[in-house]
Amino acid sequence: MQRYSALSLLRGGLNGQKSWQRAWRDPAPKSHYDVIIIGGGGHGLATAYYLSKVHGIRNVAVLERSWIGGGNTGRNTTIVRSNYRQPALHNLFEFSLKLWEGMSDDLNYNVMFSQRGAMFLGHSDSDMIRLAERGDAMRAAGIDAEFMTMDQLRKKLPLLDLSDKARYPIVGALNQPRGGTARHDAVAWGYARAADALGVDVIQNCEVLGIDRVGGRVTGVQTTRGPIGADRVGICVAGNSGQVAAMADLRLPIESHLLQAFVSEPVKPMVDMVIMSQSIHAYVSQSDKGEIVMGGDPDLYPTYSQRGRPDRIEGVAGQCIALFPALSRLRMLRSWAGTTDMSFDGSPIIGTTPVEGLYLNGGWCYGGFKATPASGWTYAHTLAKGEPHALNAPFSLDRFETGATIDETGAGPMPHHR
Amino acid sequence: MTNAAHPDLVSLQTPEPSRLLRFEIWSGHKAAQARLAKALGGPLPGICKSADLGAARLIWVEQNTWLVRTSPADGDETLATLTKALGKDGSATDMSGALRRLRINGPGWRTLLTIGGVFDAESPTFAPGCMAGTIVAHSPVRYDVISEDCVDAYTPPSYSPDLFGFWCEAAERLAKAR
Amino acid sequence: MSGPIRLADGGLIDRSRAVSFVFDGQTYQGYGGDSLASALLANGVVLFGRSFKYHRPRGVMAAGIEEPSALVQAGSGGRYEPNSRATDVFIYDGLQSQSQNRWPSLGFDLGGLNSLISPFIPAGFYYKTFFGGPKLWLLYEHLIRQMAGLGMPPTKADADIYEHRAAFCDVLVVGSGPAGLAAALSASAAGSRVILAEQDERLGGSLLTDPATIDGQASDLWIAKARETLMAAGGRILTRTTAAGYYDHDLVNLVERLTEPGQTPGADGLAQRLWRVRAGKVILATGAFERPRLFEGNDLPGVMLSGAVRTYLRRYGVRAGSRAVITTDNDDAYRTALALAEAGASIAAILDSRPADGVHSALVQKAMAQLPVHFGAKLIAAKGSAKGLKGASALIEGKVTALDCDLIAVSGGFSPVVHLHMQAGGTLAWDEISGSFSPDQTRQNQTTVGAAAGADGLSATLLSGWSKASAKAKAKAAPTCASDDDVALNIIADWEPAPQASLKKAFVDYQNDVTAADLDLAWREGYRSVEHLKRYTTLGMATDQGKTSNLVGLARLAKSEGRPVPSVGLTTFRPPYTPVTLGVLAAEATGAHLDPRRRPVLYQTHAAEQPIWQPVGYWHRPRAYPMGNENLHQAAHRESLTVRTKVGVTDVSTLGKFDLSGPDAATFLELICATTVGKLAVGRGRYTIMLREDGMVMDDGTVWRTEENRFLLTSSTGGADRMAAHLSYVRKVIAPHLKVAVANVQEHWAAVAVAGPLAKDVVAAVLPKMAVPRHMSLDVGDLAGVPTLTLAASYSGERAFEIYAPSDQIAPVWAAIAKAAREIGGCLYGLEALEILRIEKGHIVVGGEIDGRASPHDLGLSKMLRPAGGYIGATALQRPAFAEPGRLQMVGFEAVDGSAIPEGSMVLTAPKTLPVGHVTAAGLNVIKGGSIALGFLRDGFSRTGESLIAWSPTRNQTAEVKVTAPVFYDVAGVQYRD
Amino acid sequence: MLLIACPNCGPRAQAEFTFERPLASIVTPTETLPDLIHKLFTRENPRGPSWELWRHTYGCAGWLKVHRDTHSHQISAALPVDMETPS
Repeated sequence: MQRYSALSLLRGGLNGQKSWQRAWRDPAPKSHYDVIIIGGGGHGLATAYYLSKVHGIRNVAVLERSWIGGGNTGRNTTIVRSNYRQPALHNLFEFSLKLWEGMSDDLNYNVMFSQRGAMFLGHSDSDMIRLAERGDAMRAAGIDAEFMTMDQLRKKLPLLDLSDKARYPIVGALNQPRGGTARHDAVAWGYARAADALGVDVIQNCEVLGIDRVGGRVTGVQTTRGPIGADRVGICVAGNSGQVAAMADLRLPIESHLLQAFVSEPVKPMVDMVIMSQSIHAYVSQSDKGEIVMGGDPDLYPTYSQRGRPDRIEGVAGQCIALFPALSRLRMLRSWAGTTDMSFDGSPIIGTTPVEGLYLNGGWCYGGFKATPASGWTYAHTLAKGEPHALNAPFSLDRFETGATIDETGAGPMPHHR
Repeated sequence: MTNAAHPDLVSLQTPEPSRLLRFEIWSGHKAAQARLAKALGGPLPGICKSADLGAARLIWVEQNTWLVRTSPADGDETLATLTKALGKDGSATDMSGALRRLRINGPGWRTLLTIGGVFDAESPTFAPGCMAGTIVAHSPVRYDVISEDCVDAYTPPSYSPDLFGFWCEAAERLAKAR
Repeated sequence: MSGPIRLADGGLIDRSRAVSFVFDGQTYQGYGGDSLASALLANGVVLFGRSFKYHRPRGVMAAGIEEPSALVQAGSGGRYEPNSRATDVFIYDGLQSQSQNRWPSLGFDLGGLNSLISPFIPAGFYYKTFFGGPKLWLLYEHLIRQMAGLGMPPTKADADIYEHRAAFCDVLVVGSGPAGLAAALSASAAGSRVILAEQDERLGGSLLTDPATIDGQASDLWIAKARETLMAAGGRILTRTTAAGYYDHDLVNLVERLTEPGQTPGADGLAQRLWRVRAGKVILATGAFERPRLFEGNDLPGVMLSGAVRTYLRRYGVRAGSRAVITTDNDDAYRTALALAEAGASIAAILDSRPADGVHSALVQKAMAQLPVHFGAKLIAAKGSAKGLKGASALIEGKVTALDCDLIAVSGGFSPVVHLHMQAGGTLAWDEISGSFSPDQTRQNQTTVGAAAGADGLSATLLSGWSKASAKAKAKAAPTCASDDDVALNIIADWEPAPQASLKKAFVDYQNDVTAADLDLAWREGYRSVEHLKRYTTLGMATDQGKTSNLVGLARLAKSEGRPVPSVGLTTFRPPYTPVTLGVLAAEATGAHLDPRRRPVLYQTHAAEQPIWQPVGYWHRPRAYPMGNENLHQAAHRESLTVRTKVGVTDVSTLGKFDLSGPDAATFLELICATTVGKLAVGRGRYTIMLREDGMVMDDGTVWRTEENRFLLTSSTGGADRMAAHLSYVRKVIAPHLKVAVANVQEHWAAVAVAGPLAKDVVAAVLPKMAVPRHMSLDVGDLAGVPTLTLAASYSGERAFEIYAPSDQIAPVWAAIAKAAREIGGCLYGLEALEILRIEKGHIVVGGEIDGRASPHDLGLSKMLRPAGGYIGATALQRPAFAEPGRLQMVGFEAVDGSAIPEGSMVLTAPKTLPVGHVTAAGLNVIKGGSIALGFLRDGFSRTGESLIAWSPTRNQTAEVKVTAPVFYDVAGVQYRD
Repeated sequence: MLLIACPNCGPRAQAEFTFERPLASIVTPTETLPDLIHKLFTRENPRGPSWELWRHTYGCAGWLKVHRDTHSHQISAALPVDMETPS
């Protein structure tokens, strides 16, 4: 793999950019692989990378029906954090955060992981107690969490509305200094390039049409580019998990919903952290290009349309302006919607399925981007060993039958109550 | 100046409090409705309809469920009348105070109700004797069209300060924009 | 050469109305109807801004909303807004505007250094460097963020307000060019309710650039008459109104701008209004964008789209240059050449890339007769600087030829505006010759007409609008135009730059500085899907969203791939069509009105006591009533002590309350409540819990049998709306056959709670004729003429009563009770005291112990569950996990050394170990002192007496605690008996 | 924003409605545990037409069955909940 560096840029500049090689090959599918991963998003590509790098399994194919990183990896709000209350979740996301901190250098591809701090605003004493509980749970697990005083908020975010005429006056905030944002496309491209260099076949425009089984055991898949054999097949298509699992006659505890987000026109620096709120379900951050990135609640009904309802965007605009009144005169430049795999306790599913040799990684609701490296790492372990790692063992497919659910918000089984 | 000259003319008025009753029919619908029509002095308004029956105003609100607005003096008697007429085919419940009423006068009420709303208040089919439940400014609201120049709006008391305030500001904007 | 000047006459501007405005500190003069761009051009201004990455000097390229480069800041304070297109700002007296993204000044911008190092910062360079870990990246990023972004951010809250309106119509017409007006007239004639939306300040669209004779009269008269006809038929005409988004079921968002950027609004204070239009049918008459062409230096000030040059001439009376070169692949640009010549400019050359042997239209022949026309010719490079063009070099008959000019009018053909058609769910058809996509199939009721549908020439455009707008329209009734106004485009698309042109300086996306060389590099590196190309180079991701660049970029990708353009695919079209002010999206639902503030009926009464308020969902409830200079904690302790020793009064009106009447009321309640309720005697009540379908506790409350077939069910304030939906679901979906009426009486009943050893004396005082009901009994009464219902229920653990009355008559009831209580040493108490009291009794609460994760068993309520089952949640509760060891079970904690137990803290067996539980609520023993708490602990039921640590690292507090049963006061329940 | 034709109130904006669950996920209290798990905790989750339960929360507070395509959002039927569900 050609090493990227300032030097390589210098050489490129001097030779008219002739020295750059392809970032990943465009191989034709082989007849058989040890492992096939369905889905060329960040999670799928990370899984392939760690399978080859950590477990030395190189005869791997990632099958992407269109262009890699085109699913939810390409349409999220790029926030990275591990400030969750439930241990199973903050342990998984903290492991992910540690991988994020080494990712650019490990992949030799700058994913622009920017640790500017991800914080939750508190708008009442009961908010502050909930945030303290979340912070204490994190610190008990060795994760960074600290309160910010009103003065720190005023200095760090001068445009935040700290007045008491706000509908939900701000009284404090819990910050995770190591939280932040990353460039989502770069994650898919970085993992694809690194996995390809280790021998993984990243195959685009190759849609899986069927999952072959013999005697209850997976033997390969049917695709738009012909049949491909495999000992183990890992589904990794969050947003469409139900569709692909149905090819193996599996009904999943997943309903496909939709989460919208939008960006403003780019302006000079205005918001220097990732801001979330305990009472106002919206979040605000500013990208490196200067666009303010805003999002909020999901659309709360099943859809694959990737077309959001306008009144949701209007509601989130009101929430963001309530937090930062100066946003009012900025203009919305672009809005988009991702199809979210809503599971019935808000937590992901990474593990085995009743079909031997068939594995599932999905159910990420609207929180999958931050988990990309840990999802890939634990799924690679599960695919390599045939059984989950300690970090993803709690996120079993059968937990809804047993009742051992992991419900961060306590909202219960209905995705639209989440 | 005739009202027509100012299509957006609108004024808000908080009428005197009244008694509010709710009754629901769960069986013997035709017979029960006939008994109630006789007791109240006229046929019950149909789906999404409202009507004056004697001194009371009846408003259809849900499947097989009506609200009865009557004067404080007639409240108890009307409740007894409803309970008797319903017999075992339904029941009546006192809801007095559960909804606060605002009367919006002037031809501009249709324009006013489009502000911050999602319901087609300007449709000619939304005529006197029609009711509609919808949402405005996050608040649940029910309209009862009294006449071409008058509509009643009901919302729970807890929502009323903010919602009626929202309509006051909107009415002022309509006046200033003229 | 003079550069741009205002002509002595001509244009549709109002020369009688002079308008003065400021740009970059200098005051200029324009006329009514001028855009900021036309007014600045009229004053000879050539340099408008700097590009995003290389900070190259940029002039104005277009005349409409597709302008990529001339972006300005406008207004000040609460009306300041960045990134407005100078072509889409109509000047008004006092307009303040500045150029953007340059330091220290537009003329001398240090950012220009980037273009010196441009070879070393090609597309995607930032993925290939800045390594060394996140700490280092934060330093690099700080510099990058300063350089990035365009305008300065606003720093003040908005000075104006915005409004939403719902609108419904049979036919919504978007665009008021010839096709749009014809369509509106046709639909209106057919009796439809019509709304016409036009983003410009005036109706007419392309007729403002190319006036014509329609139905025998001058087009501006035809336009005026069309307006009258539509208004007379009751149609609604909205100018300065953009159709920003096309959503499901033909819902279109129209953004009406009542003010220009920075302008003070009218008396109603509205800056903009958002129309949510639900249309029966939507006619898209959105016209077409002219495409630029690839040549070296095609981004220099003085290079303009040919149609824009004609617009500035015909509409604004501004001649953009005195000596022009025209480079085109179609006939339309000949109209610009002839118009310029007619306005006294000289034409250096018309470079027509089409072959010489083609059949030439009358228009082309007319130009050939008087102007230097060269076929098979194209521009190689433009030469110039921030001060404008110095000349150009062209490929004529295969020879490189130098040309002298101060204006280059460019036409790379026309792309129909298909954005709204695609947002509505539609497909596109590709025409290889003209190199353009036009609307094909539709999924909703959208119909595209005129140039947007690829209609060629004015008469085809008029006919397309008229006939497609309504089924009844007769073609022969369509408006017609004079023949010489009917100019066909005859586009033969030519994507190839001249071989001699340097691709590093041939720009595709002007605002994001994406060059043809960048696209080729991305392709070579493997970013070959159109989405990868776009995201790697940032093509089409600027504020113009690729309106002039997408197709040029796509064509280049198709050439690299060796495939036809449509097979390479298109990026998705998403709202908004053009950027929309966030303020108009929010309208009034922000700031103090973000959400409703639900006020209890006794709000004013409480406000008079100046309590500390507490938000509970949308509600605001009194938290404490401080006396003198008590703080919250002191007031709450005093209040709770008074309840324990004398009597307290509190407002419980906001609780969820439901009236269930009918023969099957008891059966229905046995579905909802997990405890036994069916056998309740009339006049009696009982505590109950309600489960979710997955078996977890959803809410708790009390059930009272007020009559044989009538029950009152109470639930928490926080869970009231969810409980109302749950009851409706069970009543109308699960058990529609039951004879029961379920009425939400939350705001019918208001309620006053009286609690304490002397509570019964207060009740006896205010309701003398009513026997004081014993615990969990009820009785009706009359308090000064107000009908009351008194329930003997206790949340505080003291003997207590809740006196219900209709909410519009509660004020005198509250007053009488408060007076009676205060006379015997009682006081008002709020939620904080209530919390202290309920913690002592171990009562659970939604949002505390009822956290959506706890089962009835975890909360120690197994014994209350109805053995017969049949309630919602019973089945799911059989799942194995609820009986396994290690469950978090509810316990009490008592501080060993008296220090406060931090609420929400983690419970550990020893320092530095993983938590085995957490504290949900912390309080104190009101009478004997000492801090106590409720919480969860793994296998808590079997760990009473164990010593643990309650640790809160975020608040650096810690407390040694002992595990107890979750009740600390009157365990035997003696206090309830008189 | 969908336009849903409420059987009582006529076509109304989606802002007045609440999606409750797929029709197939309606569970009666007397359901066996395996049936409950199948209905409540798994979904067909089709990318196409399916029957859903909605409530006209802010309109007539009634419940309706909607036959809706989860990709195109085309609604082919909206019926009162107790009506026979056509196949």
